[in-house]
Amino acid sequence: MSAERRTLLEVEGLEVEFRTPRGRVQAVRGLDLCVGAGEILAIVGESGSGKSVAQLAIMDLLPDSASVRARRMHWQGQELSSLSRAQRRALCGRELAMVFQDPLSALHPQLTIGRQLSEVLEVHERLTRVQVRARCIAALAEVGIPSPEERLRAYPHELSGGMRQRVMIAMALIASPRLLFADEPTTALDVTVQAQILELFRELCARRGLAIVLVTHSLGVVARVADRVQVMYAGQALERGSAEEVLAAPAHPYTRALLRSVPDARIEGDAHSEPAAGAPARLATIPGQPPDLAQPIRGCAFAPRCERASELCRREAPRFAPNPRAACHHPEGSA
Amino acid sequence: MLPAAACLALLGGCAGGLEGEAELAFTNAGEVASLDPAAITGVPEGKLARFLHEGLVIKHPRTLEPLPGIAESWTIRPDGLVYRFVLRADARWSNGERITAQDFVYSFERLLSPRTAAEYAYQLWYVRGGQRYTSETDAQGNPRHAFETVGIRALSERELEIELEAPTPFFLDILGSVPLMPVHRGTIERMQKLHPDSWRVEWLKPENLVTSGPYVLAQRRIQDRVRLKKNPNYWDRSRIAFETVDVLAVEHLNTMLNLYLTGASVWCDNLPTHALAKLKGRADFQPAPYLGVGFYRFNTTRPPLDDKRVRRALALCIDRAVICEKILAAGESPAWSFVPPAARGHVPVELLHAAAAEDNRAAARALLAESGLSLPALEILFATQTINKDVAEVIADGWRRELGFSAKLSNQEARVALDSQKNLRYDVARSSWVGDHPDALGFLEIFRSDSVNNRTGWKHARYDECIDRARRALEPERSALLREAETILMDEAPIAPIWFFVTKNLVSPQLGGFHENALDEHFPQFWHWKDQGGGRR
Amino acid sequence: MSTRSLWRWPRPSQTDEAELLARAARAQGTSLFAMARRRIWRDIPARIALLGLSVLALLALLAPLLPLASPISLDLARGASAPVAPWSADWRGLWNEQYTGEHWQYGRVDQALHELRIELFGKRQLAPLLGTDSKGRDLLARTVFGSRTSLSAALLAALTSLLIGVGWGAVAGFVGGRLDNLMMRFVDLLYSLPFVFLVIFLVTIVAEYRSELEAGLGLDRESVFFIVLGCFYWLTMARIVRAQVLSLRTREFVTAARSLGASDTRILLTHIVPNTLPVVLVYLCLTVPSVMLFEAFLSFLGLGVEPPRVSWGLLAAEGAEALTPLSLDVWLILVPSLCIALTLLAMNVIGDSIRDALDPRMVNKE
Amino acid sequence: MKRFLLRRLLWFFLTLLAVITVAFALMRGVRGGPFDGERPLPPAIEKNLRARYHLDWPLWKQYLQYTGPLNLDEHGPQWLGGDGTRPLGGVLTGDLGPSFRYRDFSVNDILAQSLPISMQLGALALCLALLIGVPAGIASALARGGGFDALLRVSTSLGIAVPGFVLGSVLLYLFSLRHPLLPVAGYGTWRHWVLPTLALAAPFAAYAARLTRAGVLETIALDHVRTARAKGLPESLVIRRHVLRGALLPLLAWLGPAAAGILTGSLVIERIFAIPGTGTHFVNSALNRDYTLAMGVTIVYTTLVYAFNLLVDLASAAIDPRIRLEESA
Repeated sequence: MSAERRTLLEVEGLEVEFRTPRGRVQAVRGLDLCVGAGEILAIVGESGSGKSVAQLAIMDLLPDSASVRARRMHWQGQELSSLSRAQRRALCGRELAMVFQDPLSALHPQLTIGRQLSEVLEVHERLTRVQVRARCIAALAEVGIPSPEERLRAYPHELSGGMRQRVMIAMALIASPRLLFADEPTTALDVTVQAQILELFRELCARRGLAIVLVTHSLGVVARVADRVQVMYAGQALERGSAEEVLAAPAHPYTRALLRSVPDARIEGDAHSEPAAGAPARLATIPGQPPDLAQPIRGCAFAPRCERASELCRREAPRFAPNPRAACHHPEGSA
Repeated sequence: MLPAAACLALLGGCAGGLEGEAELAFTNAGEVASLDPAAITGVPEGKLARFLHEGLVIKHPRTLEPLPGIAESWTIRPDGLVYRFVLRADARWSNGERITAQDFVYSFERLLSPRTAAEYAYQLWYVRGGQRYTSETDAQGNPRHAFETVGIRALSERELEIELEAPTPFFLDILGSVPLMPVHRGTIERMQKLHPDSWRVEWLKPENLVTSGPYVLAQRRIQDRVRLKKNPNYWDRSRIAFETVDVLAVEHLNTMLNLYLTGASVWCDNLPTHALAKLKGRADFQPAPYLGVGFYRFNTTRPPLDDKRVRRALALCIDRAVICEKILAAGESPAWSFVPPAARGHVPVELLHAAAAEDNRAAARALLAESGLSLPALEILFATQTINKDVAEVIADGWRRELGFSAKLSNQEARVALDSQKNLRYDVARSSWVGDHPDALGFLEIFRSDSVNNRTGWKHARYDECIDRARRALEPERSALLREAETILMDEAPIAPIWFFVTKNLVSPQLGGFHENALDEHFPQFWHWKDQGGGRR
Repeated sequence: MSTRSLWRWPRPSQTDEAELLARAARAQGTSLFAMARRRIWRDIPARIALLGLSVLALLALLAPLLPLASPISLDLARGASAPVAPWSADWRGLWNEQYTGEHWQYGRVDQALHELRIELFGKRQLAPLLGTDSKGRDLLARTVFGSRTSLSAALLAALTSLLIGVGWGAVAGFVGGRLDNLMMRFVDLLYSLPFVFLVIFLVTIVAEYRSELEAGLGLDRESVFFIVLGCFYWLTMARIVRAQVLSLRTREFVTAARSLGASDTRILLTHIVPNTLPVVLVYLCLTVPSVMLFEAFLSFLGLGVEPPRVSWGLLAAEGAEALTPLSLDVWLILVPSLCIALTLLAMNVIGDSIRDALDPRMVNKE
Repeated sequence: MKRFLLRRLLWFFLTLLAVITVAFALMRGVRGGPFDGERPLPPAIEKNLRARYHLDWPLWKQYLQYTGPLNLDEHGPQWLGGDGTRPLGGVLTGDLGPSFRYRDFSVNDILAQSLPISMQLGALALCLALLIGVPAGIASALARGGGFDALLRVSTSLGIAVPGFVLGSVLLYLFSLRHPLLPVAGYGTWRHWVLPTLALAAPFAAYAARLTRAGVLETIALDHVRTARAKGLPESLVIRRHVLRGALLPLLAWLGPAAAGILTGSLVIERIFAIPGTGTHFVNSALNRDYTLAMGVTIVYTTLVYAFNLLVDLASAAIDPRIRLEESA
């Protein structure tokens, strides 16, 4: 992990709150985030942990019913929350870009691929029609779509899932943004295509110095591509660090529990993961349910399900101290 | 945006009206069926035809006395059978050709010919051989008899002779009516050759129509208007006050009234009933007696209506005053006889009734008791119109209260109601009759046993005899016979007369030469703006 | 290793089983309709609309019982009089003793209600609060009695369109292929028939066989008239239901039901048709208003309800006639039009909230 | 595509033939004939009249004469006993026959004069309805739940609820009678068009607004709209290109039957404002038992309904490629 990577995005204390018929729901409760050029930061957590909402909040794509607050939200030294909505929108596509989970519904069913691609250039750059076509074909080629010139006039429903996701990526990167938010880009694809897409992400990072914030719930994806990882639970980051550190020596009990519940992951020296003699290898599950974000949470959100929970955990919210890698009163190695 | 562009284009394109405003515009009830005098059916067609065509005679605007039209003068043989007309020397068609006696012979032959199938052909059945010429046809529908057998001959260019079957005092009135107006033979035959197969009547198109009356046809659009221009070759053109006239075809009575009230029309001849009460007493609304009677028919074939005492009781028990004053509300007068007072030379014979309504009701109850019959729930049949419904409600209300039986109202679509009447599929039916010419015979003859218009199933030998003899008789015997017929009618009471019609003209006071008359017929030759003087007769 | 250990969950003993069943009985899953009902009830405008309509229906049903003037008795002397302005009314003049008791032919129920009214109120009746028409008839009474015709017209026609429309659309959509094409072409045919002729034709047929119809089926001209209206409105319903069935037919739960051996008719009735109900209900709420408008349209042309009966459409048509520079009887047109408009507004509001309530996507949205 | 059009045309002719047959039977079934009047005609004249229009022929022969390409009367082809001057006739050769009521005109004339006016009024009203309804629908969808949305929902319900003749009469009263700004009725300068178009457009504007609002609400929640925003497109472009395109589909589907509805709706408006359109003929031809005109109007109505539905199908296929034309034939 080279130190000289310039930090592109710095977010501190991000809070997102939704007004719903059931009252006010805190989807993100104080998240810190920073990512540098050419780096892949993975955010991993169960569904409902607020990982996608965080991305959408930074891209300013949340519906009106959401209210976003943050101590700092710096993009290359510029405070994002001070920009107007139109200025924030102008950044999208040119500086920040985003790719979504379900490629079929994310593409306009009634517009051709070429049209949806050239749209981005129309808005962000002054190019002649010929130049626009050329850039589109180049973009499709870069993401590995065979004979891209024939694809321009095709419609989304005429392509396969993998192809459509590649088009999404081409569309996101055509105006050469510096940062790409990817919201579970591979979840809707089958395994073989998943690997190709992840490989594509690695190449783009290396070749373009592109920063990627990759949201996923699959630790396999984290293991394959991530440089740094943040584990989120109930709207907060519980553990962060380099991919190797977090996967090999998880500091937070929640991360350890997550790793144990992965079927093929083997961790040496951990009593729980050895199958009982003769019994079929049963998957370890985490008892209990994630907290209801509509109610205020005291202390550590994971306390009710944590086997190391103490009176302190229930009373006081943990911070990334003393162990900088885990927000926990009893991190690994300390008990 | 596509719709915006389309909007502007359409708005621009809709200035499709005629060039400029006409000097005079008035509303006519809906689109006229035809401009061909032989195909005229109703009042709206008559109003328009009197602008375009002129017959041998026209009528005095107030008294309807026959006045010289295309015919300068005429003589009638003492036995009342032969009429000889001398045409004007300066009588011209609108294309400049002279109007000759042969034109009238051609027009009358065309009216009588079965090929034309003219609805008013029977107007000329008073002429010798007329009825035979129309009725008897061969397999292909051509007349079996030659036209020479009919008593119409042109003695010379300007002399025409007509011989009748029997003396007919009102024959001159008939000659003044619309079907008897001449048509231009040359145009008709030329157009027939040019367009033999089309249903379109080419000779009536504005560019082809040749007319004998004060105006010519300038433009015509269905359901919109007919624009007329002054006929430069009309013999009395100096007296015509208006260069252009618009006859607007308007269906909706309310719209007609609104057009008048906002000055877009100077005359409308029918009014929505609710407006009548408010128009009473205005200078431009002076209703006058009109040769028409509203009455109820009893189906004399259905007991107990076959007993005349029951019919008389029902007839007596109708509150005519309330109906005329409150429902019809245009100043109609209650009718106790069938022939309207407006008929010339006839003293109406009235149904036996008392002056006070209460006495009539008492007499009705007595008659019913005397007949000893009980009345089932009679059904009053009428065509779907609010006015018919309201009249029926008042009558049913009266019968319910006085004679103690509930009358059901049954409204049917106009033509279905007629069909029910024709086939005697009714108990009591609302009906009305308007005369063509102010003569009692026209009214009384419809109740002859074999007449198509009887529709009551009532047969009376003596009545038929009186009518047949009256047709041939001369005065004073003729009116005596007619009085006897009406006496029988009022005694037997197959019908119950209720009200006599009045005209419902709303006319701008500035329009001179427009007078109310019994047939509500108006001749534009006499019209002018009052302040500018103009044609006086 | 006994097999027991394979079965990790202990088998419930008899007492536990009874307790389990009891708990299962208590736990009540909330069906989509139950949730929808709650959502509609919470939607304030829908609640007002529902209450308003039920009051209207009650008024219409009990019309003969209410102390109203007779809707058909003429008071020609009075003619058209303006409604009593609420602020100026001196409440003593609210009642008068001139009830004439005239009414058109009542059925048994109405007759009983009318007699009850005579006992309760005798000659007392409400003064013409909403004014009178050009023939002096009480507009308030005519509006209330008119609501009977208009509402029953709307409901009967809507019911007809529901039965025929849903049946026709479901069969056409479900069977598909040649039969579907034929059935839909028949619908196209009916769409383009000249409706005026059809109305005259059916109305005259009824008039002709009036006695048989009334004796045999107990249908008088009025109810046949409503069914005729219904015959025009099932066409669009059939088309909408067919489209819905076409999409439902391919859904997994239908193939699942078929894999379990359910017969086609059973699938159609229990699986497919209930699922079309949300769409059907919404469209029904649109049919009822348009039937009322069609009835008004026919009344305007004089083909509407047979006098002396009265309907909102007839009142509106008569009101429209009264609008000339001479007469300022504006209320004659406002009262019936307002009644039609408010009823339709209520129907639309309910229709909207049903659609929102039953739309799965909307369930978690605010 | 051609196969689809051909099949649709074939179905059109079949439907038209079926409509003519049913309408013909319907008209002749209704009691009362075209020549019945308050004053029935002497039998001889009635016989001549019926002969002139072949009403005395057996019904099947009248039907063939009316529709069939062959002319069966005395001018028909020689092998049928005619003189061969006019062998062809009837609807299939475009001749809709004479009008029984307006004797001077053939049905072709009447339609040629009145149809353009009705179409013009209808098109104007429809465009106005779209011009008012669609933007209002979009605005109220975007301001969902706000004051404008509630106001629009009430006014659209009222717009749909008020019968045509009521609105027409009220507008007439306000703008022609009370304050003489516009002509009361009639057909001429553009000023004659203002009130009728407004009265006719109102219910359709209300429908358009409601459908657009529902369409926008449905589409705006879809993922591809979020992608468009993520691409940095300005909000107005997102709405115009990504939301509207999908939202207008239900509106388009409704345009077909609505266009036909305008024709009948204009019937009342044409009556009140005395506009010489085809609307009045719909009813009068039935009341006058003018069989040929009624049939002519029905044929026009069927053709228009079919044409509009075809246009709608083609347009929606153009907008949404997933709708394959064959399937929806």
